[in-house]
Amino acid sequence: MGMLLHTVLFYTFATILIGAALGVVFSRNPVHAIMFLVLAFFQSAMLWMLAEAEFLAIVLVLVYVGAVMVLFLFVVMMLDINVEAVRKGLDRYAPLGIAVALLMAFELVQLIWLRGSAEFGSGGFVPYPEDYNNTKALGSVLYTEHVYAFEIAAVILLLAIVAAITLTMRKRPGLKVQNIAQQVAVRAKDRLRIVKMDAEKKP
Amino acid sequence: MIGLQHYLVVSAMLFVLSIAGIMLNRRNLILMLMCIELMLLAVNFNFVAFSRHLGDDTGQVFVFFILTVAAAEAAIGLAILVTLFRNRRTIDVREMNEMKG
Amino acid sequence: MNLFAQHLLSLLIWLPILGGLMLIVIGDDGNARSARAGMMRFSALLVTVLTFVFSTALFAGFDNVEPGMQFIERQSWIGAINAYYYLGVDGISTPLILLTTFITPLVVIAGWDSIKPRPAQYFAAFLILEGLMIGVFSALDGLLFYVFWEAMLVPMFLIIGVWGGERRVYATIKFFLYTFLGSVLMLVAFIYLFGKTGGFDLLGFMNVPLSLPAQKLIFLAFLAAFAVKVPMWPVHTWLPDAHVEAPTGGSVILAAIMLKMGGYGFVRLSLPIVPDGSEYFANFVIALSLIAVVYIGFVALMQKDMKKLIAYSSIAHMGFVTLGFFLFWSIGSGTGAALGISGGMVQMVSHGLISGAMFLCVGVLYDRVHSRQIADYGGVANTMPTFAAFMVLFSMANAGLPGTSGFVGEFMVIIASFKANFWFAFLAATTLILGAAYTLWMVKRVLYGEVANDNVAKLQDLNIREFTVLAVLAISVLLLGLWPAPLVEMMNMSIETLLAQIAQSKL
Amino acid sequence: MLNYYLTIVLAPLAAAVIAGLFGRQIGRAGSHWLTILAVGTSCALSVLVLRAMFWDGAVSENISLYTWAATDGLHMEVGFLVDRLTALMMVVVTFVSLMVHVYTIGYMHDDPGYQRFFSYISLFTFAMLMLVMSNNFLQLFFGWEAVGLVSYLLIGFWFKRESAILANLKAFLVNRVGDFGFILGIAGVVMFTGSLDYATVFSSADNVAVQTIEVLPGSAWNAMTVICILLFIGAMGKSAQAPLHVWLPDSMEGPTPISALIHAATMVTAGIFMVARMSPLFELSETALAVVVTIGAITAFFMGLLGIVQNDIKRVVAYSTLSQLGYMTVALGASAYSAAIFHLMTHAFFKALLFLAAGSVIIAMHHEQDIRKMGGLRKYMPITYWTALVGSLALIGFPGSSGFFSKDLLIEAVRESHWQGQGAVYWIAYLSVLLGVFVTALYSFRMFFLVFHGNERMDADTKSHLHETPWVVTGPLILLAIPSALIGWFTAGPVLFEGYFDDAIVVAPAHDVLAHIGSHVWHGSLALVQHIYVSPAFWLAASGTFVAWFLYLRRPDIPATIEAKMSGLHQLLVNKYYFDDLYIKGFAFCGRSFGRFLWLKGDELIIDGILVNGTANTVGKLAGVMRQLQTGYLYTYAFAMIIGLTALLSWLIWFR
Repeated sequence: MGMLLHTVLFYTFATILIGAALGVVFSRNPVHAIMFLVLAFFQSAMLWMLAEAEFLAIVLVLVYVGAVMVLFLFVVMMLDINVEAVRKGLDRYAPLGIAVALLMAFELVQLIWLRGSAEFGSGGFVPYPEDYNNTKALGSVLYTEHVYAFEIAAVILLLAIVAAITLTMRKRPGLKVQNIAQQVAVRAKDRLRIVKMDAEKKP
Repeated sequence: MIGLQHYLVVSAMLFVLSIAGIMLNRRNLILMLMCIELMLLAVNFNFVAFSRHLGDDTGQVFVFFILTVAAAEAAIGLAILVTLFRNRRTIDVREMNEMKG
Repeated sequence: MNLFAQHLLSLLIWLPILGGLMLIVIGDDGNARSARAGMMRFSALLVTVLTFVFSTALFAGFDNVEPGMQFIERQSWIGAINAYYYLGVDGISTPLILLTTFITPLVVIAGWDSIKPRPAQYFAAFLILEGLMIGVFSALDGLLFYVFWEAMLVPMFLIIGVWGGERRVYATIKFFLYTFLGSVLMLVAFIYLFGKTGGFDLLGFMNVPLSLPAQKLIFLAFLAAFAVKVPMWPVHTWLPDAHVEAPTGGSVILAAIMLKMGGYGFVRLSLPIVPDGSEYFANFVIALSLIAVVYIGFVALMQKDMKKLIAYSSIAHMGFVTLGFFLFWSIGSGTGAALGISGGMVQMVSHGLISGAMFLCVGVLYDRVHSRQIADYGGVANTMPTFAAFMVLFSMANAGLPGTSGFVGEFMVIIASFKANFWFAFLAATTLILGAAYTLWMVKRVLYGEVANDNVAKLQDLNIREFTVLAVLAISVLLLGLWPAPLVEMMNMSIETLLAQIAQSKL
Repeated sequence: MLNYYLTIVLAPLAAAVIAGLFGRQIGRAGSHWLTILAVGTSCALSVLVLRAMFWDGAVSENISLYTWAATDGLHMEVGFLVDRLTALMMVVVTFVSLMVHVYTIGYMHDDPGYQRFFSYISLFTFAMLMLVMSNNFLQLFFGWEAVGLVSYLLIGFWFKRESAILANLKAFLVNRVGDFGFILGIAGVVMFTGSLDYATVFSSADNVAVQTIEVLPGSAWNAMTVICILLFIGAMGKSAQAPLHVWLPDSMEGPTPISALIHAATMVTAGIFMVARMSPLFELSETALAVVVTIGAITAFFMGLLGIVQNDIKRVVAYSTLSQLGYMTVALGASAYSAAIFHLMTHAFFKALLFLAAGSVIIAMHHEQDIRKMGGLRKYMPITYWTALVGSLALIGFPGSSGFFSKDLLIEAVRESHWQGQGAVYWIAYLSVLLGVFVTALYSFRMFFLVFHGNERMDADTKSHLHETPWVVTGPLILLAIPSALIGWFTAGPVLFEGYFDDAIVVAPAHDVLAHIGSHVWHGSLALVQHIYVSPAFWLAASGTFVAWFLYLRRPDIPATIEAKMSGLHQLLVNKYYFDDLYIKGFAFCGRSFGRFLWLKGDELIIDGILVNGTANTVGKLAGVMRQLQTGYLYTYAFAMIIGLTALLSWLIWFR
């Protein structure tokens, strides 16, 4: 791949990414925001792809776009959020917030660009060798060196599943279900009461 | 030549934007959650960029874990949000100033 | 030394604490009249009486001519900072330990059935408190001392806060913050001394040389801790509030023993560790003490609440203690300095008995009428003659009548202070007039006169339980007043050692 | 002898404890028999001790019983010093006490607090004996305060009476003012001699007299003067010398027997005894003696004047007691210690007699004490009449009575002392004791005539019940009348002039007026009585009696006229020179106001309000302001965090 093409692609993707991020922040409708976010993830994946981190790029698309973002979408659509009320007007802290954000952006860029070039050099990434397989390389360290962390991550995921279910599960008051144990354990006297009384009421 | 610094700048811009997003969308919990996802993405950018710069794959492994945990976080966060909405009929952060349900 | 004697102090500390924990674990059924609550009371009494019996071994085994510490126990506690579980007593701490073990059973008996909610926890608090107080009096390691010192606040805080009167929350917070603020500064001083000596050994603190500015600062830190506890003017205002709100037993322990912690701190820490600092501030402390005697005497005169009145009189009496302790530098050579310190110590023990008894007397009335206001009484002697006899006796002791223990300390301190300065003695002796005035005026308004109202007319005289407690106290007050020699002789050697330490500059 | 002493002291104590604690069990008769037996034993043994001292020439004994406390080189011990002074006091105390015990059976007959009363007076006897038998200052102070305590309890014996419980509080507090000085005096003694023991203190007294103490900065005062004046302040409280006399008339709220025992015969004389006991100290300070004589003279004359306007039978006697105590004090100041003690002894008999007689009258009058409502009692109660006459004659110093010897010689001693050049103070003292004789006669016989002679002014009901009191009352009257009348004849010589007191009382040769009288004037009791016409005191007493007779029997209308004409003076006297007002409305009120001021303004406002709660409030307010930052909203914290991060970043970039 040519150097120029690489550069052009990078700037294109990066521009779209920033634009998508702006869209996330400023869109008035949550559904639009999610869509922008999806776009942002896609662009990120593309950028990672450019940096030869193919595995993560794929994972990002699969996990984030495929699972997480869909979840967001579900939730947004499920909850009937009054969009206008929620997004009505900007806060009085907004100017200050924007100012701080701009200042921070300026500082970060200055730090990275001006100071950083002295330390990192301005060369590109060292390309991987021809026979390098990103997925394989990651897999080999993931299952050897980081297997412990990997297991923990798995448990965390399990935990998240359990937690999410527990949190959202609710008893519906009107719902009628069988209690089999109770049905089996029932006895005659629970159901039938023999009353002894006179045949005729005394006057 | 596209290198580390380019990626870092993109990441920084993402990060700042997500912060701005949290600031501006202070009333909508779901948007805040999205901004946090964006912020994590910015972080992941850094990891990937440095991993490539240093030629060490551990950074990418880390991103993998972050993705995992972020997914879990999103799941639980959304679950909480759903419960909250169920109980209060709103997701306005400003009305969530009590520690009790 | 046999095993019993070797671990006697530990036994005295931990027996009540463990007993108290047992009571909490077993708990009661929330019913003060149930058999279970009764069992709780009996076990509490058993533990305290056992502790007292063991403490008599301390008295019996105490060697009056040994200048150093006795009954020493020393185990490594926190090795990293050289903190030891280091216990030991001398003639200064032993009387106070005996006072503690003596008063606590009486307090348990006094609270027998006047405490309705959660009796088991109530008694447990007292048992734990007892152990901690003995710990304070016997600890020879600074950190251990500090731990006991602060831990003591917790049961007392609960006693006032849970079983107290109406404004108990205000009173407890005031009590806690006051005392805590002071003692934190003490911890700072300990940490500084740790830096100097590399350990927390109190006896080691006494030998380390310190510069004058350091001594001044350490003295002020100690003063903050002890002056609040004593309490000295002007940091005394927590005491009347705490007393008024505390249940009878709490008041008794507070007045009888917890105030003594302050005085004990002065002799055990301030004087020997920072003699030059003490010298620098001696006149300041004396001035505060004399203000306490005179000012508080006048304030006590006008109190409408019996407990408040006795609380104020406690402050005035404790003024004598601090006065006696700091006379050394004004007296200079010759006799007098040791007399002042002995007098202060005797005053502490005696005040423990008398103020305890006075609070119990008020408690007897409070249990019946549920009022502490003097105006709600009058002519109690008509319906409660036996009680009146006791109360007059204790009031006289409070006014420092010779033949009662209240006189001994005051006498010694006045004599010593005359030697220091005529006006010290003059102001101190005003307590003869003021003390009699506020105490006997109260007696007049409460006990004498025609029966004032229906409540007084319905009063029942002492029951056997109350009688026992007051009689035991009355006997000890008289005994100590007529023959204080055993107490004084127990302290003589230790006070001599102390004076030798004080006299030596540490610059 | 130690066993004797212990029995003398402890028997009344044991009786008091038993009667007090188990009064209900042993019953009324049990308690009075028990206490009388105990005091009787003490009395008998005291007489034996006195006999041993007086006739058998036993030496004085100084015994230490046990060490009360010893610290810092100061040995505080309890022990007995029994010398001739002590022996005399012991007999006086136990004898009067015994009489009062017996008398009480009649006087308190119907009182519900019968056993308690016996317990108290027995306890008093113990305390008083501890006081007089002490060999050190500590025990002296113990007895001193213990008698004060019993006095407090007995004045307030009828504790339902508001006036009684006010009087006992007043008595105790005024005594405490005296004790305030006394304990400072003791502290001074310890400071300069390092001991509390009489023997040690007296032996180093000379050394003390040359030292000085700087009470006020820049003015060095003689140590002995300071000590003696301080000790004398104690005596002023206990012996009710002006201006600490106010408690004694009020103490008459107590039952009459204790007025006789405590407030006439024994306790109030403790101050006199103490000064006499301290004669080795007082002799070394002429300034202190001058103070003593001044206070005594003021008391003797001015308190006597008050007796004239009193209408309560017991108060008249009380003021007369004050006046007589003043006489004794004057004698002390004139270094005539023996004369003071002698007068103390005779006074104990005749004043106890007068009080008991007054009590007898009060019983007969059904507890009416106003002499304006009495009169003509002579024919109803002959024994009381005659014994009261003996007492009154002894009080005014009728030739041959015990009071004659003691008072006449006392006055003589004061006169001698000023002739010996001891300054103007002694002149005035002499004049006041001399005029006091006239006043004494006037008020004594005013009361006597108003009570026993003249019209019967009581109401018909009381009159119908008038009769002589039972033997338990009259018996002690007779027994006290005998020494009141006769004891002067054969004791004046030995006690005053023949060195009875031996080493118990020390008088500097320059001050020794009695020795001078002894060698120049004294020729035996009979000679003194025979030469009565040269004594101005006799004529003054006679004229006083005559004036009383004229004003209150012959022309009862005149006193009212005088009263009206001299209403200013009369008001002054009726209001007791406004001392009570000064103390109650002045000192007590100021003290209470000051207390309230310190409490409300000092404690509540400044310390609690501003310093403690003020701090708490300030912290609270500050926290309230700070709390605004803690909104509880997540985004606020995030925002704060980001601002912090930005600031950190800025610092990193630009300032490092």
